[in-house]
Amino acid sequence: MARFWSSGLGGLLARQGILVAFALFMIGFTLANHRFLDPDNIMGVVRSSAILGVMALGVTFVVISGNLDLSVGSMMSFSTIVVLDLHDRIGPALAIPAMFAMTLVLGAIIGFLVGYLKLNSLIVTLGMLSAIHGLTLTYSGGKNMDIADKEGTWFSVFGQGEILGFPVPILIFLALAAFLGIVLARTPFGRKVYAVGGNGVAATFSGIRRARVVFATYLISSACVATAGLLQASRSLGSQNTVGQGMELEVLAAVILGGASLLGGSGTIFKTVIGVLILGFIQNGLLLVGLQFYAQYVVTWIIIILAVWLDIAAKRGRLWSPIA
Amino acid sequence: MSGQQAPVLRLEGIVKTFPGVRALDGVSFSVQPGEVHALMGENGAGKSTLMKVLGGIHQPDEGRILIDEKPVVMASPLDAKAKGIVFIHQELSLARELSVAENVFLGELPRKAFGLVDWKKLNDDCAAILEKLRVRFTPQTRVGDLSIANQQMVEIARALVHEAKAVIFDEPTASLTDAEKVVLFDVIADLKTHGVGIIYISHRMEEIFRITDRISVLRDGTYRGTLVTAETTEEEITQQMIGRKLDLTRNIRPVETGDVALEVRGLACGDLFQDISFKVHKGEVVGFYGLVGAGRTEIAETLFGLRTPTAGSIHLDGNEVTIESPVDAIRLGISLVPENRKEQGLVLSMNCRDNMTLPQVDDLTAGPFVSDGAEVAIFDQYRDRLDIKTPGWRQLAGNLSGGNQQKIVIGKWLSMKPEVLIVDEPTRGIDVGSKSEIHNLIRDLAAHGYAVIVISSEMPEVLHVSDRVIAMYSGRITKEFTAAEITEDKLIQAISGLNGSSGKDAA
Amino acid sequence: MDNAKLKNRLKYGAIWGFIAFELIFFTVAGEYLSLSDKVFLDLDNMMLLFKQSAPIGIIALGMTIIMINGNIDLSVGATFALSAIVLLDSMTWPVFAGLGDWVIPVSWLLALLTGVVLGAVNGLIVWKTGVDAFIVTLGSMLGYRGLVFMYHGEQPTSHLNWTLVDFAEASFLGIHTPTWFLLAVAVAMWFLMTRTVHGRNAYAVGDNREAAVNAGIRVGPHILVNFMLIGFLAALSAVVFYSESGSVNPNDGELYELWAITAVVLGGTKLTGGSGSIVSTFGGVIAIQLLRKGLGHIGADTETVNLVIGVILIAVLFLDRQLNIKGREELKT
Amino acid sequence: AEYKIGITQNNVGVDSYQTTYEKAFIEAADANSDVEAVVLDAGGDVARQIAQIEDLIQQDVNAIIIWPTNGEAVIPAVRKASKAGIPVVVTNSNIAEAGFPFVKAFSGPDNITQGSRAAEIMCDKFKSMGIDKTAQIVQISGQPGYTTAIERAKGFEDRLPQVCPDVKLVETQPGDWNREKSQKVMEAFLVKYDKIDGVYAGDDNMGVGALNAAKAAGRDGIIFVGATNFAVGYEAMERGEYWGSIYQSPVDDAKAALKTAVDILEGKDVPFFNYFDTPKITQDNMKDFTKPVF
Ligand SMILES: Nc1ncnc2c1ncn2[C@@H]1O[C@H](COP(=O)(O)OP(=O)(O)OP(=O)(O)O)[C@@H](O)[C@H]1O
Ligand SMILES: Nc1ncnc2c1ncn2[C@@H]1O[C@H](COP(=O)(O)OP(=O)(O)OP(=O)(O)O)[C@@H](O)[C@H]1O
Ligand SMILES: [Mg+2]
Ligand SMILES: [Mg+2]
Repeated sequence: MARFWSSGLGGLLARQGILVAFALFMIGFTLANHRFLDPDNIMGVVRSSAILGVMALGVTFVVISGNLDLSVGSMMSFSTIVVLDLHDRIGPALAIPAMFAMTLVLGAIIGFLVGYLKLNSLIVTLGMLSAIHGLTLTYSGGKNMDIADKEGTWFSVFGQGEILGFPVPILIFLALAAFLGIVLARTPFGRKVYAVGGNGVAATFSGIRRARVVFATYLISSACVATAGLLQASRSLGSQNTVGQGMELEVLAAVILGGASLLGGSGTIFKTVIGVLILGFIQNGLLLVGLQFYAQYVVTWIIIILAVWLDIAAKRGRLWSPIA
Repeated sequence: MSGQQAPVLRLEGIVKTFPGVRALDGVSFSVQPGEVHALMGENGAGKSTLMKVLGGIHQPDEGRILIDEKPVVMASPLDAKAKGIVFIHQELSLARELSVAENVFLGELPRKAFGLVDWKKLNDDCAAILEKLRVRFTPQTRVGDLSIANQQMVEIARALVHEAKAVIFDEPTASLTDAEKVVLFDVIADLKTHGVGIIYISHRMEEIFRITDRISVLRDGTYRGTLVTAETTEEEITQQMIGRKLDLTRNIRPVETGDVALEVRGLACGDLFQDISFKVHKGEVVGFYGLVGAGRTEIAETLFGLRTPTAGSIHLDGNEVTIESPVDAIRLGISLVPENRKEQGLVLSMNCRDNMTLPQVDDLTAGPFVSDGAEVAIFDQYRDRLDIKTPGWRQLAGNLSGGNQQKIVIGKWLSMKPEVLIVDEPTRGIDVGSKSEIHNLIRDLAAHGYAVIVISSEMPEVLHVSDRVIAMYSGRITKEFTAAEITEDKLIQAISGLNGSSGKDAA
Repeated sequence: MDNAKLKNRLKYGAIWGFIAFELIFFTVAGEYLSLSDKVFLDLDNMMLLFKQSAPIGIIALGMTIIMINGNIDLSVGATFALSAIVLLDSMTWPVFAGLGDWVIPVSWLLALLTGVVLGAVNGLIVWKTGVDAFIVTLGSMLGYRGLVFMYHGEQPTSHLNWTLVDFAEASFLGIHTPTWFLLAVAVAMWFLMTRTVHGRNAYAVGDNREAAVNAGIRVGPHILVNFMLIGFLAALSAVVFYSESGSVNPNDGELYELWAITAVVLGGTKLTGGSGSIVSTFGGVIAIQLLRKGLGHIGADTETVNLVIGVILIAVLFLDRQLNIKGREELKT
Repeated sequence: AEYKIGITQNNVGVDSYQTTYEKAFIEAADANSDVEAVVLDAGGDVARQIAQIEDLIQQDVNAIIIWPTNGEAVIPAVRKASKAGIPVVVTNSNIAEAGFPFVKAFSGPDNITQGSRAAEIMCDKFKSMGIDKTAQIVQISGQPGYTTAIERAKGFEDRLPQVCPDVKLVETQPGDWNREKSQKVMEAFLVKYDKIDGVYAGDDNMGVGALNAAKAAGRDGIIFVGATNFAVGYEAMERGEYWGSIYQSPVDDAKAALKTAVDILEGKDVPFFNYFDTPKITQDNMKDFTKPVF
């Protein structure tokens, strides 16, 4: 077994286990339904993954710094509802920055609680999940939000527009991924995020302002959520209060599927993008194959575990865990 | 202890590779019953790896293990334990939230019916062991509340739980002070008379000559031979270990007092330490010596902005400063090599280079980005200077040997070119060659006008590098010596308090 | 030593202080806001409180050992639902037709067995693959839910057995049947965690897994047993609850994992493992149920309930931290 | 006040129908000086709902209105209320027959009928287009496990073959009452099936999600039929993109429930089933209906 992992193929697996897993799924689904690789379908999957993807980019920062963010789904509902409501009141040009500001305030609150007060992020964001949901309901009075003039607004460009044949949401997702990927991999700030997540005490001993770094990761996360809310609102020009509900676990699954460790200190933006695409293609592929939704649940379970297993098996160089 | 008896333990042709590293390359050696067998080698030579193979933690790629001349397979730590191998680890391997007794008997708590813990037996058995170790804590103490040295004693207590065939001590004294060392050596002597084979890993020559019978030497994962302790010399051993002669001559230098770089007046922090006043001049090395728990680490942490003083003031170059965080300290030119490399010094999941440049990553930039070239340059410089053994800068810090990890931490803070450098137990777990290199580095820094504080529990080290030594007892400075007036006796007297009992560490 | 004891008290004390605060607050606020003539602290109401805490409480007690172990189980809600289906459906299986009411214990056993098996699947995967428990159970949360739906599609599974309902609704010594189960589980778990070798090993494994491995604890099987235990308790919770209600929707038990985890963390158990206490988890469970009940008592609407629960969670955490601060001398990391 | 009435609702935060219902209920209760209402929400959790019923019994309310999370699981709790002499009214979606002896009345829409009406709307439209022999349709159903979702799907699936035996329902997937989710589901349908003539959605939110997917993919000419006419659906009908739905007002729903409870408390004779009418609404007759407020 040890031999295998140091051979050429094994080496590839070890470095890019998750990519290999991705390739295998794609081949499997294509065999099952030839339309799977249809360019329109692929474009469609990427486009509808873009919203989840944008949120996952932000959560990647949070997870690498050793925390969790379960509030993103509920926060996304908030952004969507707010921007839709403000669109008709103050116009899109003001609504968008206003919505971003409000969402960033929520992110700052979480960042303050987790970073500066050092409260446990799972519980803080779980609490915020609930509190923000309450806030959204209060804001909207429980009603759906819809833009009155759906045809006449340029607001739809973010969710529905195209540039050179590419849907704008995909472009925004990829541009943001590239930007944040570089921030994480190449800047001093990115380095600090890894250090804080890898060993917070050692980071403090190295003169890193840990609280500030954690605070910043939640700001980034909330900025991503606001972007996702914008895409969502612009895509459908109307929304329910529950639009993002439950997405927090999907987002987390994508980030982890990409190989980020919940203990912090590891993961990359590139891998998260792969994780997002895997989730998107699994859902789409299973729909195309025509499985009942509950069979999809079971298959998704198996695929998630296989993918992560393959990834860590490659990293440790053996299939089975060494734990006795 | 010669070869007429059958060896209790024998390793033959052990090979172990990690990705990119051939950690062991055909190592063979054997241990007689009742023998203390030293295993020596530079940092990263493969000592711990060899012992982990023996302890069932790693599986060897090739080679075999024999106990009482019968080949065995050590499938797991449990398996090794069942076959009579007790392993005292280099890195503390304790559950901090549990009591001392539970840690000593971890994995084999005495049971009553229905899987209940027999608390009475547990605590009694543990108390008996602790008594042999002459420690001042009880079986019920939470391990997390103990000092590192006492935690190390808890590890050592595990060796006495069983009738073992062989006991492995992997650098047990790295964080012990002399008093506890004496106890440990008594324990080892006792095991010896019971015919137990003992493998003893240490970088400290005086211990090797004091307690071992034979010495096997590893270099770069290969076996270099076995020496009989009584018939060899320090020079011969180091020759074997590093393949060249080492100049161990003492390096005493006249005190050249520059301006005062750091002055501390009446500093106190709760009941951790009180009334601390001292000066460190430019170009001077000041040693802090004291028993474990004397409060030296806490002073260093306060100077580095990690604790808030409750009284007193700190002055740098004659100006009073407030240091509220390590960020402030670093900005003011203070560096701290912390006591605990795994918890405080390193991000184990990060590579060696990134660890080394972490405190200055903001300055190593080209535009908005971290400059690869600048980082690698720093890493290469200190790797060469400190002789760090790693396949490359991409190796994760967690995969380095203990000594090499320590060197990364030292490199990290030396590369900051600090005005005031504080090093807390700087050579814990460092091999002889590198140790003298680090000592030279410290002297060298001082010669360039830096002020250096060395906190160490090793008397030879303190004596060797310091221009002045400050002795502490129970949170207070008891005495200050210049290099000229110091003797071992005076020092011991100064750190042991008046009535001979240390109050603080009694927990 | 006294100081250490005090510290320990405070560490787990926040939750009891919070419960006291809730009781006082809802009693006072209830005077002004509630329509009810009955006071909040009415004995019957408090007995109901315990009873209503049972479904999530039993699961939370099991979650405590999982979390002390340094793991987590997100699939308990789905396990709860699947065990409930087996419980109710098996009572109608033709093989058991001849048993009369004796089918009840048989169905109970089958349901409990289901829970144990589902827990074992999680435990085995965690053990054998080394994949983090969070991911494994995040997956099986989905997968087990899929199994739930496969059983009966989207239809609820129902079987009202009035003998069973009467038993479940009964009370003995003034204490409801579900409360007895909750108390029994709490005592048993407390005993397990403080008195048995397995319980102490659970702390060691969570505290320092490597040390536990080195010390020869068989960490894999140990974890497996704990997952089987929580599977069992999730099933027991289903048995207790569905004996009384007799019908299970395929999405029942959703979010139970989050509530259970919340109760455990409110009780002071650290997510990183190694420390925690059953008694405090019990406090956490009571605190949550009290909050829900109290908010209903004073007539808060849905928005407010969501807001308040969120804010309270954070507030308790904050309180807990304040109580645990060591003072100025603390190392600032 | 004379009557203290407690209500425990299914899951208020989950959609605007339920929120509007809650608001309307509170308004109606405020408007009636004889009534004071204790308004609770089970958050979709049956255990919480049962606890709330117990609490209401313990508080000695005069009547309990329940919007069941599960039509059977609440039966024993309802029995308790009835044993305590408190009349129980079921609202919006009914409980199972085994529970009928313990409740006084049901008030709400008839979801089975709604499903069949939707089938009729769809079928009539196909006939007028002349494609009722060849049409293929897909269904996007509500949240799995919810009675309303199940009953609407059942009504639709039972009725369709009776009126349009040649129309083929090729696939059903749940959209979880969620616009975004059903948009995704529809996207996959569009890739998978070249020919889709109609979409039946369990409510208009999901219907509009499907419509958005079709518009994005440039697939015209699909007939969308929903249920519970939401404002979005109404607007889409105005634009001529969405064919029809079932008009159901949460305000009517809430008022009917409260009135039934009050009538019972006042000793009036109340029929067991109190369905309020949920008529068909299509582009043709939408002028007769006011735009929904939710
Ligand atoms: N898990 C691992 N993965 C990769 N390399 C490893 C691993 N463990 C050890 N090594 C490498 O194996 C070599 C031997 O390490 P080992 O810990 O045995 O050294 P040592 O002789 O105990 O040194 P020290 O005196 O510093 O403790 C080192 O180069 C180290 O980097
Ligand atoms: N009895 C104790 N209870 C709780 N914590 C302790 C106790 N003794 C020491 N510690 C902690 O353990 C750490 C190391 O303590 P240690 O006694 O080694 O400090 P020190 O005075 O610097 O001595 P040395 O430098 O010799 O290690 C310190 O952070 C200290 O706060
Ligand atoms: Mg070593
Ligand atoms: Mg110290």
